[in-house]
Amino acid sequence: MDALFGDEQRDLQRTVRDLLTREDPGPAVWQRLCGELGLTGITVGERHGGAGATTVELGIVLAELGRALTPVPFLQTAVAATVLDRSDAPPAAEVLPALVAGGLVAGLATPAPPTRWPTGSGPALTGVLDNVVDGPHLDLLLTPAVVDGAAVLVAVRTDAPGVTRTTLPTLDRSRPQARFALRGAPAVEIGDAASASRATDLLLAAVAVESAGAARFCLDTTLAHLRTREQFGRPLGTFQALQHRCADLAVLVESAWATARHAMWAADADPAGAAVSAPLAKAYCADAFRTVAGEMIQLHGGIGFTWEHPAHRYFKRATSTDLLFGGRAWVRSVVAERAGLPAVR
Amino acid sequence: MDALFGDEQRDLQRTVRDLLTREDPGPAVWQRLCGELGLTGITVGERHGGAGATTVELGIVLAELGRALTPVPFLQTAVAATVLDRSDAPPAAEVLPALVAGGLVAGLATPAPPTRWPTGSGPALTGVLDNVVDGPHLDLLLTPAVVDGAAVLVAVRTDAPGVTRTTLPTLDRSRPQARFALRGAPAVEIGDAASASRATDLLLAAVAVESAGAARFCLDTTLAHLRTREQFGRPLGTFQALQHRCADLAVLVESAWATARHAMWAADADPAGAAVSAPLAKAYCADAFRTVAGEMIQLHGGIGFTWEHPAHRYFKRATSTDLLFGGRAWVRSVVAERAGLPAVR
Amino acid sequence: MDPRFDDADEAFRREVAGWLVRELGGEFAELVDAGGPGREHEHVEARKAWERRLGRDGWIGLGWPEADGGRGLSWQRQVIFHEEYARAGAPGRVGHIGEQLLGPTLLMFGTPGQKAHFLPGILDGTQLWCQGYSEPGAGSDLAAVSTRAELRADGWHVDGQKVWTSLATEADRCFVLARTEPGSTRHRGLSYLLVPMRQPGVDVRPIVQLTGTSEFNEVFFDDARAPAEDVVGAPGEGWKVAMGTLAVERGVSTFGQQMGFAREFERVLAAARAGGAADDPVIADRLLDSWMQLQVLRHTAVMTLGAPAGSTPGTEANVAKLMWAPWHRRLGELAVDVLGAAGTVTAGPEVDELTPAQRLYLFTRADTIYGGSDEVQRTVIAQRMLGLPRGPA
Amino acid sequence: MDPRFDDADEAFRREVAGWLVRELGGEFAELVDAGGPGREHEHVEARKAWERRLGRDGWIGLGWPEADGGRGLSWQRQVIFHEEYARAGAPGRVGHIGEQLLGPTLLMFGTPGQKAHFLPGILDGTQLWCQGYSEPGAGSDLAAVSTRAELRADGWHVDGQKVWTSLATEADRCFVLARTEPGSTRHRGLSYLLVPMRQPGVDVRPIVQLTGTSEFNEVFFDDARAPAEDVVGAPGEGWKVAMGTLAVERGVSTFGQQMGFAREFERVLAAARAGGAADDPVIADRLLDSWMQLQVLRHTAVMTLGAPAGSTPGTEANVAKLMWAPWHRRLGELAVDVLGAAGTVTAGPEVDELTPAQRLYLFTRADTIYGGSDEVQRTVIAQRMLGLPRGPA
Repeated sequence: MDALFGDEQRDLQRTVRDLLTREDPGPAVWQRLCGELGLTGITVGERHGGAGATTVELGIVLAELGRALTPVPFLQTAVAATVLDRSDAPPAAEVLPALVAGGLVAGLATPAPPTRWPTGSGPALTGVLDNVVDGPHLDLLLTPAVVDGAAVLVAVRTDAPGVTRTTLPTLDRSRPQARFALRGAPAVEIGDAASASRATDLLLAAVAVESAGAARFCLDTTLAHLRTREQFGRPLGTFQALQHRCADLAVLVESAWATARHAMWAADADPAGAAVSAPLAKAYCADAFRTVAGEMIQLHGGIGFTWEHPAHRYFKRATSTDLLFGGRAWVRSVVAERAGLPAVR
Repeated sequence: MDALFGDEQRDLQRTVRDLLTREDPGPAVWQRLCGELGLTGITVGERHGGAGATTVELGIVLAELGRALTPVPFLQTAVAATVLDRSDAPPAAEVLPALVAGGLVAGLATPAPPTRWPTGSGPALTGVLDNVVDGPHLDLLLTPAVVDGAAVLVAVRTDAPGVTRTTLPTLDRSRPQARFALRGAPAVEIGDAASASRATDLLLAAVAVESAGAARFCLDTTLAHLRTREQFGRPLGTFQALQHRCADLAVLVESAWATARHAMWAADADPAGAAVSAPLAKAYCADAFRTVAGEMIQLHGGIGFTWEHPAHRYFKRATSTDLLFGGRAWVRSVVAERAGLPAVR
Repeated sequence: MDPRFDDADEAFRREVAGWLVRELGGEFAELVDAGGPGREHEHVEARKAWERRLGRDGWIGLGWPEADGGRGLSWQRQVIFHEEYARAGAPGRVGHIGEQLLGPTLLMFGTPGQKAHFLPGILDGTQLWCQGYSEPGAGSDLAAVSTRAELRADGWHVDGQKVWTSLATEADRCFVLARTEPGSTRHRGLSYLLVPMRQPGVDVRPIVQLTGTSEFNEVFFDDARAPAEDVVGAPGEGWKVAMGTLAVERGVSTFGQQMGFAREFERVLAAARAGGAADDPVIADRLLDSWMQLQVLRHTAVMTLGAPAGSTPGTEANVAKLMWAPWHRRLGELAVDVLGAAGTVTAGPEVDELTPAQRLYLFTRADTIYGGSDEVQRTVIAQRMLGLPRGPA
Repeated sequence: MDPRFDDADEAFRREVAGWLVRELGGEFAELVDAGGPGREHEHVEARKAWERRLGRDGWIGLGWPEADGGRGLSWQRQVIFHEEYARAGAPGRVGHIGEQLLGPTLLMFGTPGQKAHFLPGILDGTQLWCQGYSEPGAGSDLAAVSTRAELRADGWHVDGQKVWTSLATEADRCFVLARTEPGSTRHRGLSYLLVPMRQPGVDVRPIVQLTGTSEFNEVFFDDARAPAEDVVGAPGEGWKVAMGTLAVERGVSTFGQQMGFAREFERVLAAARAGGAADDPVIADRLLDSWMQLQVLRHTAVMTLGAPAGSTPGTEANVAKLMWAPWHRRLGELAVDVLGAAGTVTAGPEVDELTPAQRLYLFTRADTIYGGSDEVQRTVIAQRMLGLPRGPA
């Protein structure tokens, strides 16, 4: 189905899928993802110990993690590593080797309107960053901020004085969150306003491609169920009404995948285009994922409603994907603004 | 299906359906509806020559006219007669006998926000009333207006000096429209602001019940097609995907009918409740009708796309129903305001 | 104003409302808004006591014939009771399966002896029932019954497994659809048995749901026993009896359900206003849609379900289910969506510590599956109400 | 930036755009935005002249092999041509059925003699074709062919009726699927014949559509003749050939179609701004949805359809159709909805005097029916792409 995929990319996909299918989703997976395969640094330049690939390859890894719903802080760390690598600010050289090796976990604050960014004078920031994804694991937090009146991208060490972290209990247990209260927290500037915007866009594209991978898993699992499970004396999958609904879901899954992949391609190759395609991909894929995960429960019937069946984990992940990272209304308003369309207000 | 229908109401329904099925939709039908059956005056008190029934019975007649899509100015005339009868203003006694006999055609201006009402001082009105349904036929036009600063309901004779009528070509050829430009047109006050509001509500409820009747016809016709037409060697109606879509349409049709019927009941029996249920019924039934008429084309396939098949006439009627009478956004905003819900803006 | 009620009915409404205010203001105050779908685990003992209080004061079996211990009230008064019950936030019932399913079934199909034996315990709130229809792997295909029973000298011996059984841990008895003619298939050869739950041959295992709680159970019958006379209808004719039970699984309680929906909507609306989401026009439009559809549900129920007591429902119940279940599910979505990011944070670290909005969101996924999935409703409507022909078998 | 094109491709784009600006600025100026689906009745003679101009300047058969008279260009350049063609508002083609359906079919299945005989007339824009597949009452069931043909000493004799044939009044020839083995059923015993339209045995009757115009026709064959050698593929194997034609009925032209969609969207957006509807948040949200979905259509096409020229498509075309047809229909709804009450008033009193918005609104109802209805697309996707089992036959 994928005219732009090459053999190397298919190999990468297979390697990651094999790892995630074989391993228990524990610390060993994290170690193998980082140390052995070096995937947190997949987009990082070789001078910093990375693999020097593009965001397209990162997208392939993220889709597989979405498929498996592996609870590791990979997305955040790999996005942060990419941002730091592309920024070339002095802190990059300092932290990237640790990020690549998996010894340091980094991530971005969940996007929000600029009115909620932390502010500060000089290097000391104040403000609250809420619902930060993977927050409990983060050693290094990247966030847009307003410093001395200018919008910039900064990095804050989470063990620094002036940083208070509160772990939040989450509906989606595979995606932990924390709230960070900053009171004069020391921050290092790593980029300008444009960098901050690009960092957020990359996070949105990454979430989109993860969602697209997860949505495909939901559909695949549902199809497997319908092919084998019999009711009224025949496989459920022979019922035309269910076939037609699956066809509609397949269209959603294919188009979400294409849209997310385009956004990951644009992140490196077409930054101007990424300003639209990243929020668009996030809005579209989160919505598609939520629909497919909901239908996964419905089409499994009662069994899909139980704790032991994986459907609910995907449904909760889809929900958190849609509501976090700025939420649906905000991310759509960004698309409208950047595409020059009328505001919805 | 209808727990609140009595035998007399069922008789009325049958009488009207028989008439509309038997007769060519020409002037003869209008004569029989008015003169013979006296239906334009069905809600009018006996002192004015009417049948003294309630708006529930009017709703039964309207649903049948919606079903047949008979191009007569009945809805407007019967609504205007009801408004005049309930107003008890002096003009009522003057014009009602002619309305009941079908010698006079009356109707309400299509609802609009008060900012677009004609204004005047004393009895001379100025303003433009656009997209007035059945406008080409109207002898008497009722409209909300602002006279000497107060909102009132007025009647204007369309042959009066100061009234310019322009017939508009319409997509829905069964529902003609005209634009009325009033320049110092003589107007007679027939009610206060509350009367104006109730008149508009009755028009909305009437349109709703007409739509509900039309939507049911669309479904019935589609079901007849699916039961008999074969494709791939079996009746189309045996295909489960089509069965499920018809089930969803049936739910729309049943609920639209219930909602419209409630609004017609409330028009006489519960004026306070009608302030919400009339615009709600218009919004819901127009939407349902548009959906069902669209599916009527789709489920008929190519034949439903031809001029000779009735589907397009219902589709165009559904469109005009949705876009006229204030349009979807306005009518929903009225519901939200009166129900105390947040405004959509 | 309401087209259904007269002044005497409204006086009855005041009587019901007064009783509820009194009772829920005192020892049962903790039960306001407790229990119900998705919350069956809450305050179970207190809700059993509440059931007995309802029975003591004559609020169970309102529509049952007086000869059978009921009050023989009109459908209007039954509706009023359900509406006021929901409006007051009175707790989810533990006795409704007996009152609304088994009771009417016995009234239709039971012998005088069975009625005399089982109805009083329902009416006084002391005997609780659960339903044994669904089986593992059968989904909405109720005729796929593998549970079998054999009549021996000492009564029925029952073996098999039922699933999705609400309140099985609380119930005293279960009405079970079992295959009693070996070799029979589908609808034939089934019997409708009344099986005591408190016996060695019955094992109840709660199913943990996506909410982290267990409203449903698996029930295992391993040589469970039932007295020979505790079969409703003729042996082998259980399908007809079971269908009778399903047909009454709606009716006047619909209006109470809708009153509960209105309360839920009001809470979602309040949250949207409090958090600012109501200023988002897309959310405001969804709230308006939800509210409008709730009125439509009500108008439809008034027209089609407000029929005289005792009339047998046709496909109206299927139409109603196909309207309310998706509506309720969308309300659940709206409930978390109006909270935005905050909607993803639970009330505490345990798996079942959901917020009320999250519980509504998750549990309403079941509404479109249980009691006949949306898909089954659509097929029934298409074939029985619309007369579309069955496809090739 | 675009992942599909290199600098040389972009230079080609400038060449195409330059040619279009020149040609559409002169004698063909009246053709800008004319013709196309729902507007086939517009400027037919001028569009025939335009087709010949395209042919003269080498813009037909861009992807065909050079040996067959084409230019052998890459799929990228074909895409670019279609995109620029649409972007310039160049007119709806009258020769596209020959170029995009019959031509590729002959390239795949035709004899050297057939190619030499028929391809030049397509390439120079002088010979127009129409398609004879659908039959009355058969809907999307293409195998339900009743039209029959018999090979006699003087060639093929054809009898029967086709329907939904675009451009039949303009076409010189028709490719017809006819039953040539008496007693055969369904896909077997069909042949793919090339039948001249200008002969006494062929009668074309326009079908008036809901737009009041006639884009489609019925074609009656009453002892119509075709030369014995004008059968593509072996007699009796017409189904395979016809499926080959259907499979190419998409591809690079998709991108041109999407460029046309973008132009239509811009017009709807402009109308929404001009009339004030863009200030209605619900309309603004629908506009945003429409625009986003258009980008998604494009991303999906880039990924799945931008395959190397000549590769055989799988179910990608079905996915694409099931995306664009409903999208286009919704755009048509939006087009009238942004006008509000004004959307119900036509441009004049005649039945075909629709506004462009109304034409889009009405004609897009056909998008989800023709070329395989949405329902057929869903079945194909479910069974061929997703591997769901066929039901009982």
